[in-house]
Amino acid sequence: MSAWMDPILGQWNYYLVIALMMIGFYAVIARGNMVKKIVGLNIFQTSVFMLYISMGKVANGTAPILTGEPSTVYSNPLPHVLILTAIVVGVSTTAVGYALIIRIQESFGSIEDDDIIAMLDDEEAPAS
Amino acid sequence: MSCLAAALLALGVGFILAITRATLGPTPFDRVLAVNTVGTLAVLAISVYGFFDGRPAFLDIALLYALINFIGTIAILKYFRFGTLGDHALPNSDEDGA
Amino acid sequence: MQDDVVIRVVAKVMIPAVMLFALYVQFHGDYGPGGGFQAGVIFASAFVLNAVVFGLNKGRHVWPAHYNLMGICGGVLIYGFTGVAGMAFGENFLSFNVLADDPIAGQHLGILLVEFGVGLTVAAVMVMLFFTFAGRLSHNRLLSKSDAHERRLAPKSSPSKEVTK
Amino acid sequence: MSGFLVNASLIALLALIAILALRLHRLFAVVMLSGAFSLVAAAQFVVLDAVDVAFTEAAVGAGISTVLALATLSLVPAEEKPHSISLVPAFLATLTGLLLAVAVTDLPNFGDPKAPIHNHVAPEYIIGSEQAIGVPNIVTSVLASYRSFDTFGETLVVFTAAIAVLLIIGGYTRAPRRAKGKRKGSQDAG
Amino acid sequence: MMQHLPILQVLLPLLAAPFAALLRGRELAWGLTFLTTGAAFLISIALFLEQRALGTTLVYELGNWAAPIGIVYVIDAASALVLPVISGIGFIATLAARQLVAAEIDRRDHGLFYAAWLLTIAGMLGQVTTGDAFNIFVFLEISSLSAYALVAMGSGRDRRALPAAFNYLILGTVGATFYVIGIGLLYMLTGTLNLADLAERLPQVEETRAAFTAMAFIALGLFLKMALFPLHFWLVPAYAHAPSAVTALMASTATKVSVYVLIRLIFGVFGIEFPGLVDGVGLLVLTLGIAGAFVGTLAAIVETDLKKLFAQSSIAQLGYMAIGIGAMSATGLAAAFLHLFNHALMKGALFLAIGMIAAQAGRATMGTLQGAGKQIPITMTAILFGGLALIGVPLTAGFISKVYLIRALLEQDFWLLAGLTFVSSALALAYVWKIIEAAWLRPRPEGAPELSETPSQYMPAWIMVIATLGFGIYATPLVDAAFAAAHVFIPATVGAP
Amino acid sequence: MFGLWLLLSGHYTGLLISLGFISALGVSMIAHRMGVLDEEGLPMGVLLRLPKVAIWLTWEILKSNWAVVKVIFNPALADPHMTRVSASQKTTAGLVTYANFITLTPGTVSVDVDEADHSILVHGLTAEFAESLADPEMDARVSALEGPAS
Amino acid sequence: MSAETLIYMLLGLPLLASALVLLFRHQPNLRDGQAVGLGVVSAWAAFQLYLLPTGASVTLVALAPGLTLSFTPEPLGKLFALVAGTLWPLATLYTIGYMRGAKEKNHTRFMFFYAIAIHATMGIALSGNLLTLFVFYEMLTFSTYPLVTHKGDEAALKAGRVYLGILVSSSIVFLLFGVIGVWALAGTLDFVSGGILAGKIDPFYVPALLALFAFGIGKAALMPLHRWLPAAMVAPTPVSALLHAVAVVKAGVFTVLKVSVYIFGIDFLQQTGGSDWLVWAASFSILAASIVAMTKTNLKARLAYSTVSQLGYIVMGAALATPLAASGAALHIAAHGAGKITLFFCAGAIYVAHHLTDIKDMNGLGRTMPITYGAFALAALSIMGVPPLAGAWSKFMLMGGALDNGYLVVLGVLMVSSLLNLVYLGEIILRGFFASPSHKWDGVQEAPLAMLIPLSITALLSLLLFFTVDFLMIDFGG
Amino acid sequence: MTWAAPLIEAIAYISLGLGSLGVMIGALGLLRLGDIYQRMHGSGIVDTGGAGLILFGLLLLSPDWTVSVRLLLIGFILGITGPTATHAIARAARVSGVEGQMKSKQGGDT
Ligand code: NA
Ligand code: NA
Repeated sequence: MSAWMDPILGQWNYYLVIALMMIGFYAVIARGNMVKKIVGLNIFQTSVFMLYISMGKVANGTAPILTGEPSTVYSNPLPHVLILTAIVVGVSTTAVGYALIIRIQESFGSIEDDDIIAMLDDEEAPAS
Repeated sequence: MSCLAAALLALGVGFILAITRATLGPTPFDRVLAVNTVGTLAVLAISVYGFFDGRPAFLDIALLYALINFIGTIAILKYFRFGTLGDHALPNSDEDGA
Repeated sequence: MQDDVVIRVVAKVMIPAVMLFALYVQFHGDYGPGGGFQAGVIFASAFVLNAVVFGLNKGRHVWPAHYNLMGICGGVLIYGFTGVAGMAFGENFLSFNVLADDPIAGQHLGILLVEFGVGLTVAAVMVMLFFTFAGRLSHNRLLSKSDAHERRLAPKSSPSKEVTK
Repeated sequence: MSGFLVNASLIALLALIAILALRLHRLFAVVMLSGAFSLVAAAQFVVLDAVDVAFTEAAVGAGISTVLALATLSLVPAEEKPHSISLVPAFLATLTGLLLAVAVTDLPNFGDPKAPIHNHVAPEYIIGSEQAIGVPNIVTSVLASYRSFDTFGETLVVFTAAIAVLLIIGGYTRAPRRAKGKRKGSQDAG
Repeated sequence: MMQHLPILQVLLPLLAAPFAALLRGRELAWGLTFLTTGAAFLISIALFLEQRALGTTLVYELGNWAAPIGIVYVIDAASALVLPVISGIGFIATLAARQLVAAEIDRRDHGLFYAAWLLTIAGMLGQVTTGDAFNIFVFLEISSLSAYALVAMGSGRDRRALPAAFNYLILGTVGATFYVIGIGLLYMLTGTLNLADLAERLPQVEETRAAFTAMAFIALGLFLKMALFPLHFWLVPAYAHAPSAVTALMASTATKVSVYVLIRLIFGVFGIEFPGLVDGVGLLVLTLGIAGAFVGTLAAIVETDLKKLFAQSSIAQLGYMAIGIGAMSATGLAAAFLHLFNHALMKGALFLAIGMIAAQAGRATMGTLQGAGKQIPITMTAILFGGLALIGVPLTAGFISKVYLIRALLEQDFWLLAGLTFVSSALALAYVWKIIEAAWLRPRPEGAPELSETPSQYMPAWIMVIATLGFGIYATPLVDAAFAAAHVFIPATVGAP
Repeated sequence: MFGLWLLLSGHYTGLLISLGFISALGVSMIAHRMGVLDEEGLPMGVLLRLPKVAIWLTWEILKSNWAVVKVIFNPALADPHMTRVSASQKTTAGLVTYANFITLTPGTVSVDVDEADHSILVHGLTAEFAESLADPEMDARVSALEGPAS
Repeated sequence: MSAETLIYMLLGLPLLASALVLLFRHQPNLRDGQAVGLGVVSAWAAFQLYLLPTGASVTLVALAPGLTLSFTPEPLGKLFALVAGTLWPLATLYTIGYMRGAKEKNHTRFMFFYAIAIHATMGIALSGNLLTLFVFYEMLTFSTYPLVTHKGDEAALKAGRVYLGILVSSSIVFLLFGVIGVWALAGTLDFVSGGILAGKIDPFYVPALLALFAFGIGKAALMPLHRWLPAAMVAPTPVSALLHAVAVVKAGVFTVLKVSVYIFGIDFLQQTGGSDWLVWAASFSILAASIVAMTKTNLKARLAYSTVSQLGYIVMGAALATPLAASGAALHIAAHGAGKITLFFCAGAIYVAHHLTDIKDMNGLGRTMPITYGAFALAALSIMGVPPLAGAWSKFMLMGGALDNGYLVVLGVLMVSSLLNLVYLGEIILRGFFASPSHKWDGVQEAPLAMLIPLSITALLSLLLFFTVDFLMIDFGG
Repeated sequence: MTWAAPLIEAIAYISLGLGSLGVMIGALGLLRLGDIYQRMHGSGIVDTGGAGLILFGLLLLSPDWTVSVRLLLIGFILGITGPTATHAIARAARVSGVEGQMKSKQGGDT
C-alpha cells in the first residue's frame, strides 16, 4: 500500500463514522422541529457509539465471549461495555425529550422552535 | 468466505431496494411493508454473518430482530389506524370533545 | 387491533414466547449476548404487544401502576443492596467476592443479582414509559372532560378550587 | 477487504438513511427511518464484534425509541414546518467533523491489534473474566463486576428517566392554561 | 464504616431516591430527603477534614477492583473542597424546599420530585468524587436528566419552563456527547479511562493532534454544561422558569460541578505542560470568561425578572471562574475554586430569598420587590448582603475570590484583563443597587401583594448569608484549602501567599 | 415452555435450569393474567402434527415463489384479484393458521378474516393465484392439523 | 491607657453608639445623648492616642493568608483620627439640633449610619495596611449612602446613584486594582515608612500605578471624579458636614497622602518623578473647581466646589512629594476640616432658622444671625489662608514644598486660588453684613443652641489650630 | 458415508445461493410491482423463499445442535410473524381505504 493511502485505508472506518456524526449533529442544531431534533440527537449519538465500537475492533478478532481456545483473538470488550451504558443513557434522554415535547405541544400548540420563540416574545407575563 | 460475501451482497441489494420503496411510499403502508422487509433482511444478514464468523451467539440477535420487527410493525399499524398506541376510543368521548 | 383475529391469535402465541425469550436473555447474559438491560426491554415489549393488541386497560390490569413503580424502585434497590452486602462483609461497595464462600461463586451470585436488578428496573420502566406515553391521549381527554365538568358545575364563588388537584 | 465492503456499505446505508431522515418533513417517515437507522447500526455493531451492543441497539433504537416516538407523534403535528438548509449549523457541523477528521490521522489504525487500548487494561479483563469471575461473556463480567458501578449508574439513569417522565407527563402537573390563571380569570368575571 | 465514607455520601441519596419515589405524596418524602442530604453533608465535611488532616489522597476502590481496571472514588484536596459545597447547598436548599415545593408543586408529585432532587444532588456528588472519566459521564447524565425534569416542573406555574427544559436537554445532551467523544479519543490513545492513569500515559502521546482534539471536545462539552459564554443561552430560561427551590439548588451547584470537572480533566489529565493548553485553551477561556462577565452583567442590568437577573449574573460569575482557569496558574485555579465555593454561597442566599418571595407573590420582579424592605426586612437584608457579595464588597466572600482572581491575573502580567475584570465587577453594582433601591428606598405601591416572613422562610437564606460573611471575614482556612486544591493540579512553584 | 428454555440454553448448570423452570412458571402466570392462555392460543397437539404439513407447505411455498418471481420480472403479467374463500376450520386458531398459510405462499395474501362466516378475503397477484385456492387442499390440511376434536 | 486599648476604643465606641441608637430607638433623648457622650469619649481617646508614641499594632483577623485586618497608627493616621474624633461629637450634637429643627424623618436610621460612618472613618485612619484601608473605605461609602439618600425622594435617589456609582466603581475599578497590583508586586500591603514599592516596580509604571490610586480614591474628589460631591448636596446639612469635613472627602485625601507616603514613599516618587503629572492634575482641579464655585449661587453647592478645590491642595501636597509639602497637606486635613465643618454648620443653621439656600436671598442676614455669620467669617478666612488662622500654615507649607521642588507655576496656582477663594467666600460675608436685607428680618434670629454651640467651637478651633501648629505638624523628613 | 458431507455442503451452498437470489428478487418485486397489495407478494418472497432457503442452507452447515435449534427458531418465528405482519398491513391498508389496481373484481365486499 502506498504511503499516502495508508492513513486513509487504515482509518476509513473512522472517517465514515465522522461523516455520519456530522449529519446527526447538523440535525440537532439546525432543525426547528423538536421531534427532528431528538431524531438528530439519536443519529449523532449512535454515530458516536459507532466510533467507540470501531476502536474496540481487533483485526481478525471475534466477539469478546470466551471460546475456551487460548489462541482466540478477542475484540476489546471495554468499548462495548461503555456503549451499552451510553445507549441506555441515550434512550433515557430520548424518553424525557419526547415527554417534554408532548407537554410543549399541549401548552403551546406547536413543537416548532420559532413558533414558540414568537409566542414567548409575545407574552411578557406568564398565565398567573 | 466468498459465499458469505455473495449472500451479504445480495442482502445489501435487497436493503437498498427496500429502503428505496420506504422512501418512495406512496402510502404509509408501503413504507411499513418496506421497513418490515428491511427487518427481515436484517435478521437474515445477521444470521448469515454471525454464522459464517463462527459465532452462533449472533443468532440470538437475529431472533430479537425478528421479534422487534413484528412488534414494531403491529404498533405502527395501530398508530396508523387509530392515531394512537393507547386506547383509541373512550366511551362517550365524543360528547365532550372539542 | 382485537378485531383482527389473526393478529389476536398470533399475539397470544407470541407474548409468552417473547417473555420467555426475555428471561432467557436475562439469565444467559453470562454466556452470550444479553443481560438485564436487554432482557428488560424485551420483557417490556411483550407488554407493549399485549397493550397494542388488546388495549391499554387490559394491559394495566396485568401489572398495575403501583406495582410497576415498586418494580422500578425495587430493581434499583436490589442492585444497590447487593453492593451494600459487600460492605456488610467488610469489603467495598459492589464487591462480590465475599458474597459466597468461593470468590468465583460470589461473583456469579453478585452478577446474577445485579443483572436481575437491572432487568427488573428496565422492564418496569419501559412498561411505564409505554403506558404513560400511549395513555397520554386518554389522560388528556379525561382531564378535559373533568375540566368541562368542573366548568359546568363550578359555582362562581369557590376559591378553594383554585389549587390544582 | 470484505470487511471493508461490508462496513463501508453499511455505513453508506446509514448515511443514506440519516440524510433522508433529515430531508423528509413527514415526521412519521422520519421516525421510521430512525428505527431503520438503528437496525442497520445494530447490524454494523455485529460486524464489529459488538454482539451485546447490537442486541441493545436493536432492542432500544428500533424497539423502544420507535414506540415512544410513535406515541409522541399521535399527540403532535405530523408534518414538520419546511426549513431551508441553515448555514451556521452546517458550518459548525462541518467544523466539528473536520476537527475529528484531523484527529483521526494520529489514531491507531482501525483494527490494529497493537493499539494501546488493546494492550493496556483490556487484556486484564479477558484474563480476569475467566480466572477471577468465571463468566465467558467478557462484556458481562466487565459490565457487572469490574465496572459494576457504571452499570449501577446506568440503572439509575433509567430510573431517573422514569421519574422524569412520570413528573412531566405522569398526570399531576397540569398544563398552565387550565391551572390557576384561567379559573382566576373566570372568577374575576363572575 | 469510616472507610466507606467516600461512597456513602453518593450512595445515601442514590438509595434514598427510590424510597422517596415510593412515598409518593407523603410528607415523609421531604423528611427522608432532608435526612439524607444532611447525612451527605456531614459525610462530606468529615471527608474534607480527614483529607485536610492527612494531606493525602483517599482512594476507594469500588468492587475492590484496583484503579485502571475498576472504578475508584478519589478524595483529594480538590474533590474534598467541592463536595461540601454541593452537599451543603443541597442540604440547605432541601431545608428551604419544604415550603417552596409545597407552594409550587402538586402534592401528589412530591415523592417523585424529591427523588429527582436527590438524584440531581447525588449525580453531582458522583461527578466530583469519581476518578473515572466515563463514570463522570454516567453521573453527569443522572444529574442532568433529573435536572431537566425538575426544571420542567416549573410548568405548573409558568409554561415557559417546558421549552426551557427542552432546550436545556438538547444542549446538555450535545455537551455530554462532546465529552464522550473527547473521552473516546483519549481512551483510544491511551487505553485507559482512569483519570490518574490517563494523566500518566498521556505524555507519551501528547504531541498528537488527536490528543489536542480530545481536549477540545472535552472542553467544548463542558463549556456547554457550565454555560460559558457564548454557550450560555440555555441557562437563563432554565433557571428563570424552574420552580424556585430548583433554581436555588441548581444555580449554586450545577454549573459549578462542570467547572470542577473541566479543571479535573484539563489540568488533572492533560496537565499544564500539555502543548497548546496555555496558549490555546488558556487564552480562549480567558477571552470567553471576560466576555461572559460583561455580557452577563449587562444583561442582568436591563432585566426586571429577578430570577432571570440573577441567572444572567451567574453567567457573569461563571466568567470569573473561567478567568481563574484561563490564568493557567496555581493562583488562578485557587481563585476559581474560591469563587466556585463563594458564588455557591451567595447565589444560594439570593435564590433562596428570591424563591421565598416568588412563592408568595407568584413571581419575583422589580415591581414585586418595590418597598419590600419594610414588609420583609430580614429577607431583604439577606438579598442586600448577597448582592454586596456579588459586587465583591470587602468582608463578604465575594471579595476574597475576586482578590485572588486579580492576583492570579497580575501574576501573569495580564494587567488589561485585570482592569476589565474590575470594570465588569463594578458594573454589577448597577443591577444589585437597582434591587436595593427598589426594596429599601421606594414606597410599596398601592395594591401590591402583602409579603410576610417567618423564621422558617428566611432561615435557609440567612444560613447562606452568614456563611458568605463568615468566609468573607475569616477565609484563611478556605483559602488554604483552595490552594491545596489548586496544587493538586499545578504544583506550588508559583508563589502562593 | 420449559422445554423451549432447555433447547435455547445450551448451558446446563443447576442454577440455570432452576432459573429456567422459574421463568417458565412466571411467564405462564403473567400470560394467564393477561388472559392470553385461552382456547384461542395454540393447542399443544398441533406441534406433533405440524411436521407433516410443514413439508407439504414448503413445497407449496417454493412453487409459488417461482411463480411470483416470474411476475416480478414481467410486471405486465400481474392481474390482481380479490377473492373470498371459505374456510372449514372449527377453531379460531385453525382459521388463523389457514389465513397465515395463505399469506405464507407468495402470490396470495389474506386481507381480511371473517370469523363469523368462516371466510377469508384473499388478494391474488394473478388470476391463477386467486383461483388456486379454489382447490381445497390447503384448507383440508389445516383442518386436519387442528386434530379430530378441540 | 495603652495604645492598643485606645485603638479598640476608637473603633469600638462608634459601633457601640450605633448599637445603642438601635436599642434606644424609642427614647430619642437617650438615643441622641449617648451618641454625643460616646463621641466625647472617643475624642478624648483620639487625643490620648495622638500623644502616645507610634509603634502599637493590632491585628483583628486574617481574612486570608497575607491579608489581615490590622491597625497600626502612625502620625498621619493619628492626626486624622484626632480630627475625626474631635469633630464627631460636635457634628453629632449639631445633627441633633438640625434633625429636630428641620423635623426630618427616620432619625434613628440616620443616627445609626452616622455612627457607622464614623467607625469606618476610624478604621481608615488607623489602618495598618492597604487592605484594611480599602475595607473601611468601602464601608464608609456604603454607610454614608443611606445618609445621602435620606430624603428618599427621586432627587435624593438620583444623587445616591451618582454618589454610589462614582465612589464604588472608581474604588473597584481603580483602587482595588491598585491594591491588588501592589500586593502582586510588593508581596505585602503594609504601610511602611519610606514605602514598599521602591525597587519592586519599573519606574516607568509608577505614574500609572499612582493614577490607579489618585482616581481610584474617588472620595478625594479629584476632577473629573468630583461629580458625586455636589450631587450629594441634596442630603441634609449634617451629612454635608460629615462628607466634607469629618469623614468622606477627608478619608479620600488622607488615603492619597497615605498611599504616596507609605506605599510609594516620598523619596521614591521624587526620584522617579512618578507624581509629576498629579501636580498638574491637582492644579487643574484647584482652579477649575474654584471657578465653578463662583458660578454657583446655592450656598451648599458653592461650598461643595470649594471643597473640591481645597482637596486639590492636599493631593497637591502628596504629588509634590517633598516632606514639607506632605506635612502641609496633612495639616490642611485638619485646617480644612475645622474650617469647612464650620461653613456647613453655618449653612445648616441658616436653613433651619430661615429656610434659605440661595446666596442671593441672604443679603443682610449677618445682622440677624451674628454668631453664625461671625463663625462663618472666621472659617472662611482660615480657608482663604489668612493668618492667624489654621489655613495659613498649610498653604504656606505647600508653597514651600513647591519651591523646594522648583514648581514655580504651582506657586502661582496657589496664589490665584487664594484670590478666587476670597472672591467666592468673601461675597457671602459681604452680602451678609453689608448688603441691604432682602427680607424683613425681625431682630436676631439664630438657629437652636444645639447647632450654635458646635459651630462656634469649630470656628474657634480654626483659630486655635494656628497656634498649636507645632503640636499638629508631622515631620515626613525622616 | 464420505460422500454425504460434501453433498450436504453442496446442497447448503446451493440453497444459500438460491435464497440470496430470492431475497434480491423479492426486494425487486417490492420495488417494481404496481400497488401495495401486489408489493406484498414481493415481500412474501423475501419472507418465505429467501429467508427459508438461506436459513435452510445454514441449517445444513450447522456445526452444533444449539445453532440448529436457533436457526429453526428463527425460521419458526419468521414463519409466524412474517405472514401475520403482511396480513396486518394488508388489512390495515384495506380498512384505510387504499384501493388496489384490480383488473377484475370478485366479491370485494366485507
Ligand atoms: Na400466500
Ligand atoms: Na405471501
